[in-house]
Amino acid sequence: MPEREVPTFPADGGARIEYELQLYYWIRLIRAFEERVSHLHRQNKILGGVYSGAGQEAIVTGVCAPLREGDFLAPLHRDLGVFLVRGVEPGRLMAQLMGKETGLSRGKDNFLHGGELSRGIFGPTSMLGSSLPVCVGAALKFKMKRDPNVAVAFFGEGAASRGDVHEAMNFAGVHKLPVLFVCENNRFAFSTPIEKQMAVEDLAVRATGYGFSGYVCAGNDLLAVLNLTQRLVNRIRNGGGPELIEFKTYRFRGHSEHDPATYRDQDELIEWESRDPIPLYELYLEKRGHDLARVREQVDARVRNTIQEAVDYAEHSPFPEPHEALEDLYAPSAQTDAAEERRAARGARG
Amino acid sequence: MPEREVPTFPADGGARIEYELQLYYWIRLIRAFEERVSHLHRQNKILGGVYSGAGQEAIVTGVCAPLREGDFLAPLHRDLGVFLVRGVEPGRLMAQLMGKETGLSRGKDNFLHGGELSRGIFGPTSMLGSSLPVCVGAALKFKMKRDPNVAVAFFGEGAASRGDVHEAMNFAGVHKLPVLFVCENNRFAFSTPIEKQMAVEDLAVRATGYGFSGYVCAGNDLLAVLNLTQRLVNRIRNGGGPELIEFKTYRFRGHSEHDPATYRDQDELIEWESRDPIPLYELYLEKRGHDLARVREQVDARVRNTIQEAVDYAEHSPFPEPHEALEDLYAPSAQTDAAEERRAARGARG
Amino acid sequence: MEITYLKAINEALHEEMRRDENVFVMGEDVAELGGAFKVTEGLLDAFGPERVIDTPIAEALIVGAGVGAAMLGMRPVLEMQFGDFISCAFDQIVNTAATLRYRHGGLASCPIVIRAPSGAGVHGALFHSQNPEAWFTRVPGLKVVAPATPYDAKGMLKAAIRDDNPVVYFEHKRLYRSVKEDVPTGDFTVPLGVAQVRRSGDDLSIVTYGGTLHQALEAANIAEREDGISVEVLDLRTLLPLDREAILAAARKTGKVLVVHEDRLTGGIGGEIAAIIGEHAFEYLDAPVRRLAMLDTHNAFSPPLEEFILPNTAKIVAAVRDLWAY
Amino acid sequence: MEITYLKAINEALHEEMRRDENVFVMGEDVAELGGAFKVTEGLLDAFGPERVIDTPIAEALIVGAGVGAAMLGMRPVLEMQFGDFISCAFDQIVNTAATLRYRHGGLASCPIVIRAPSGAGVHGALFHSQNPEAWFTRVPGLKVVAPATPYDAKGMLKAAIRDDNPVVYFEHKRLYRSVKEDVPTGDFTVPLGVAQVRRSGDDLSIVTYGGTLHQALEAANIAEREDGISVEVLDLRTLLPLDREAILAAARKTGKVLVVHEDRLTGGIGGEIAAIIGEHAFEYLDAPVRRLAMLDTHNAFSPPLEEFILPNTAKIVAAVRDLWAY
Ligand SMILES: Cc1ncc(C[n+]2csc(CCOP(=O)(O)OP(=O)(O)O)c2C)c(N)n1
Ligand SMILES: Cc1ncc(C[n+]2csc(CCOP(=O)(O)OP(=O)(O)O)c2C)c(N)n1
Ligand SMILES: [Mg+2]
Ligand SMILES: [Mg+2]
Repeated sequence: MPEREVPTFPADGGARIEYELQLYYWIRLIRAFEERVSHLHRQNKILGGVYSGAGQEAIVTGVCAPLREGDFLAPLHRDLGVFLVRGVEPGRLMAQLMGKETGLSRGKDNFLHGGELSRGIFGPTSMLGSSLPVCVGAALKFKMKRDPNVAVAFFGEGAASRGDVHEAMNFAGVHKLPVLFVCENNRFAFSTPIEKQMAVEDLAVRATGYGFSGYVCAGNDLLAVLNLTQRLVNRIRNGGGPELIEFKTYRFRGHSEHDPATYRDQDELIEWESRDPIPLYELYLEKRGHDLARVREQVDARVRNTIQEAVDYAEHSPFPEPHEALEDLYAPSAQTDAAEERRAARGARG
Repeated sequence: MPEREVPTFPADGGARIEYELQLYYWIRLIRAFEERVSHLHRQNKILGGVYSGAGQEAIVTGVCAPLREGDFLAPLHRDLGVFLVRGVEPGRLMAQLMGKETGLSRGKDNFLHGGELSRGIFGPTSMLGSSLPVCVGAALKFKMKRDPNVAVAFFGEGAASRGDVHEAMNFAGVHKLPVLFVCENNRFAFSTPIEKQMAVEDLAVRATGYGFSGYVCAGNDLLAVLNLTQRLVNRIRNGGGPELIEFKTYRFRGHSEHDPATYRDQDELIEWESRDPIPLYELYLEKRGHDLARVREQVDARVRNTIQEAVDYAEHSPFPEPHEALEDLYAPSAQTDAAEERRAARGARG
Repeated sequence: MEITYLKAINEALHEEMRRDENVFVMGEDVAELGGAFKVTEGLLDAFGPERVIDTPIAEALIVGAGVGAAMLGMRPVLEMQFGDFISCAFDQIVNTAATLRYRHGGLASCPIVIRAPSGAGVHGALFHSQNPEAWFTRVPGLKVVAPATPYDAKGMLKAAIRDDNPVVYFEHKRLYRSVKEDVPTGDFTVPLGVAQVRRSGDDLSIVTYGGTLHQALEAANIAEREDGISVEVLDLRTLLPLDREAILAAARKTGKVLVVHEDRLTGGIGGEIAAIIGEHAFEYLDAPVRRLAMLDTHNAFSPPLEEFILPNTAKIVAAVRDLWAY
Repeated sequence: MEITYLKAINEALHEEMRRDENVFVMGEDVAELGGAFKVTEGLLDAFGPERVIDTPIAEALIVGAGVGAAMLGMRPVLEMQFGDFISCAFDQIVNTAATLRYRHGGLASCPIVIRAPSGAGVHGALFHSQNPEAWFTRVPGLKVVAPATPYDAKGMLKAAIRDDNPVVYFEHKRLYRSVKEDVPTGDFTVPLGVAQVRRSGDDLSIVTYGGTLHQALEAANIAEREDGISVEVLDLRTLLPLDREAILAAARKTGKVLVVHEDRLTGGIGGEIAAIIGEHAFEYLDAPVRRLAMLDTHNAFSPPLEEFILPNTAKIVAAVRDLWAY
């Protein structure tokens, strides 16, 4: 399958309109891709944990859009969209979810732990919050090497309670590193509501304690996400040091496919469903003068095709060979090879 | 040696004057005790690491003074004074430093890792910051059991960078626990100046991110320390939830006895030496109308005696027996004992 | 009554909380949700939010705060949502908790229980399948247990809660709903530190615990039926302190020992056990002590990979035959 | 030139930073102070504050940020001020770093070195004396080394820095200034994964590493001189991956093996080694594999306690005699 370019965000008017349609494609693709994943999960074709990002697609789309090749991202477990927007082949992503050889981790792990370094995407461990120090380290490299790049660390408001998050933000502040901290505050960590997680309304205030600024933004409003992110990413790229954005959002589905989420308030859910980022963005496209019905039709088809291709690709991909479980543990290295040789030589002698 | 009562802070005038003289005794005792420790260290009579709190005595004295029996404290490694003010036998403390059987940990560890639970003092591990979750757990117990007690967590501005500190403060905020966070900001973590540790001037601002208040206070001013602490401790005791005080102070000596601290600016040191908490407090006693020369003479003698007794006690105490290294690992327990019996029975049978 | 392994743990929690008001439960999603696996189900309703506490995602805090409360007389039962995340609380366990009594000269205790759902074979991949026990079995001051049956799960959890020392309690996720047995409804405890012979045999001994006990028993039956090999199976139950007498007795009895665990081979507790046997039952051994364990890699996700690296009944049977043929 | 173990490490750092501009050093007090033990002395002057970074007290950050930089081509050398504090970075090491390549399907590498000054016998008590190596030798994806001589300290640090995998490098504090030897000034490396016979002998083999190597060599001389026992001493040098061939060769040669380490007995790497020998050199053994290690307790402070629990030359001599007499 052909590799796509990492997208860059166009500044001028005409290209921008084109790009805004691309944004619509992405936000729709993410939603549909995840719906298909959920379906495949029910069919037992996807075996591991699956965490829907439905309701939060505007964040990943709007944050990734203004990024460039060479930027570094650590997605949250709900951020499958990061992979799609950054141009990872949908088929390989689907293969990853199915544990196939052609998946990002070649079947070693599932879901988003694979990462795709060629697209600047770090595959986080499950340990929430522990990817923030890594992101900060990537940003340290950018600073040391004068690279014009930005590292983006996604995390949930739940993960924000972990110590690693504190250590990472503090260090980023001290060294004014080019890192954007993106909190997706969806008001729940699994079943635990925000009131049991923190005693403040806006997590963004914590940035002050690390010497940079924290912003609060409507996370379901793609344009708002995009505009704020673009502004801050530019500032960071120009040496302005870290920034934190807290996106207010909501998880439309359960924590994972297994979770009926009965602990949630139905009114709250309805309230937030009425802030669905997709119709909100469609409203914008209409105001922009697009013929929405036509746009929809085109995008529907494109999305359907892409997903079907991805599923076909993944389903037709082989599982890894059993012995591959013992591969990819160590990078080959001059030293190890020398050691092997020396041991081999000794073996031959004695 | 006789045990002393845990002090309580008197509200009324006459007793207060008496008590203020006691404060003077403590602050002088701490300074002198540590000087003697330093001397004994040079004589190789104290073998482990020794971390002087010189310059910071007003903080421990002023924070401990308004506390009560049953309150829980986790001292910083520089807070030998906490033990003295809380009424731990100076001889046992000295024995602890010398690794003697009569020390707090019976020779198991040195310096302040021993703790003295009967005085509410937790013996922290060396891992900086890790005592804050413990303190918060003590506060949780107080809240659950409706105990009218307060937990006090001391930490350096250096330790504040550790993740455990964040996790602890956040939880305390969520549950409005009766805990006072006491930061001794002495501007250095070993050789590392504050600018390399955090990008903010006042660490106290971080409290805002956890839903409580942070205060900045002159840490070398015993009266200021005492007044603020007393006010906040009362508030906490009455269910007001956690508070954080950042005391601005300075380390008069090196990080440890081995450290000449050549990395410090001499002007800065002189500036801070001119804020020595002892003469500052003496000035207050004079303004209060005391005959300072007489007070000094009395306190000198008392301090000298106490310390000499402590040294004598410790020097005459035996070292633990070698096999004691294998004791105190496990609490005896009904279960274990049953297991022992069952094993013994089985042994007898087969 | 016949109950599952999961239900047995849940019952133990209910009963202990009823028995002792100082027992409380703390962890992520343990209250309203009843835990990711429903192990703490019903506790919130029965004991209220003060004693069943949903924490933020902060494993170091969970354990550290547990220690603080325990020092003052409480008996916290602390849940790691998955045993894998115990790495995030590592320092609090191995330093703060394990050395607490020691550094306080014997004058403080730390009666906490850390419940850690562990184990593979449930498509959990790298970070929802780990068997972290051997990180802790080398730390004096801790006790480490890994019950394999509903009866033990209940009795040992009760014993752990009543124990005045920090206990890390590994419960195997695969067993939650897959094993059932009759468990008394009333109060009983299973002492910590005592292994149990689950099957008597004369030719060869399998030493195991936790998830692989059931595979080992199956394998023993197959080996007896198909090859006439009489296999003893010892369930360690407690991993620290080890029941050395029981291990040595099993080794001396048959002279041939196969140690089986789902934890990785290298650095798993099997090495310690083999070393103990090799040192203290040397004269009794008719064959090398063999180990069958997860291969030295991570918990790979894809079914063929997971199948390849984990021990199972067939692999145990093969190892038994091989050792028998020595 | 004859240099100390400490100086050897320092030289390796200087030379590697000069050789490769992607090498940088990060940790607490490593810059202006030159490290708590002066291991990083002179680096700040030579390479400036961008490549010699004083961090806040945040071990998880130090390792995690190292991983991030390493993924993008840097070669960070990360210092734990004391090896004991490695517990605070545990998750980042065993999960983030060790599984990095694996979960990225072999398409990412993690060339970090974590330097951890470890070891007892310096009045460091519970939290400045630990030997944490066996927590890491059970984690595939990591390499773990513990050089015992200045030559190896230099050559193996260079090898570790050039290795594309995460390496935990344990340097024994007691050796810093107490051992000296001729070490070439120029560039050389000592391959990871290869043990070294330090003393040849026919009657009995000691397998050891790190701090106890020197005691073992002394003990071997005493046993030879006083008892006529000819003792072979194998220095493991790398603890993960173990040089199994060298271990088995030592066992097969003499049939009597004493494993010695300063880490605790239970759960120390000695158990793994004894198990390997017991399984793969079974027919060659004339006696049980014995282990001499720190007793199963914490690193007690008071001199009589510390003396009692740690291995030393006299205890090794006694163990050699005892095993010889088997
Ligand atoms: C360190 C750690 N503890 C616990 C978990 C289990 N866990 C997985 S997702 C989750 C909730 C995460 O909440 P949040 O960070 O807000 O992200 P969200 O799922 O809401 O997007 C929990 C507790 C984990 N993955 N890592
Ligand atoms: C987790 C951890 N990392 C490193 C150390 C080593 N260390 C001991 S004291 C110290 C500096 C502490 O600074 P601060 O917290 O400001 O307290 P201060 O010594 O200034 O009173 C360091 C780095 C430690 N004890 N614990
Ligand atoms: Mg959330
Ligand atoms: Mg300080």
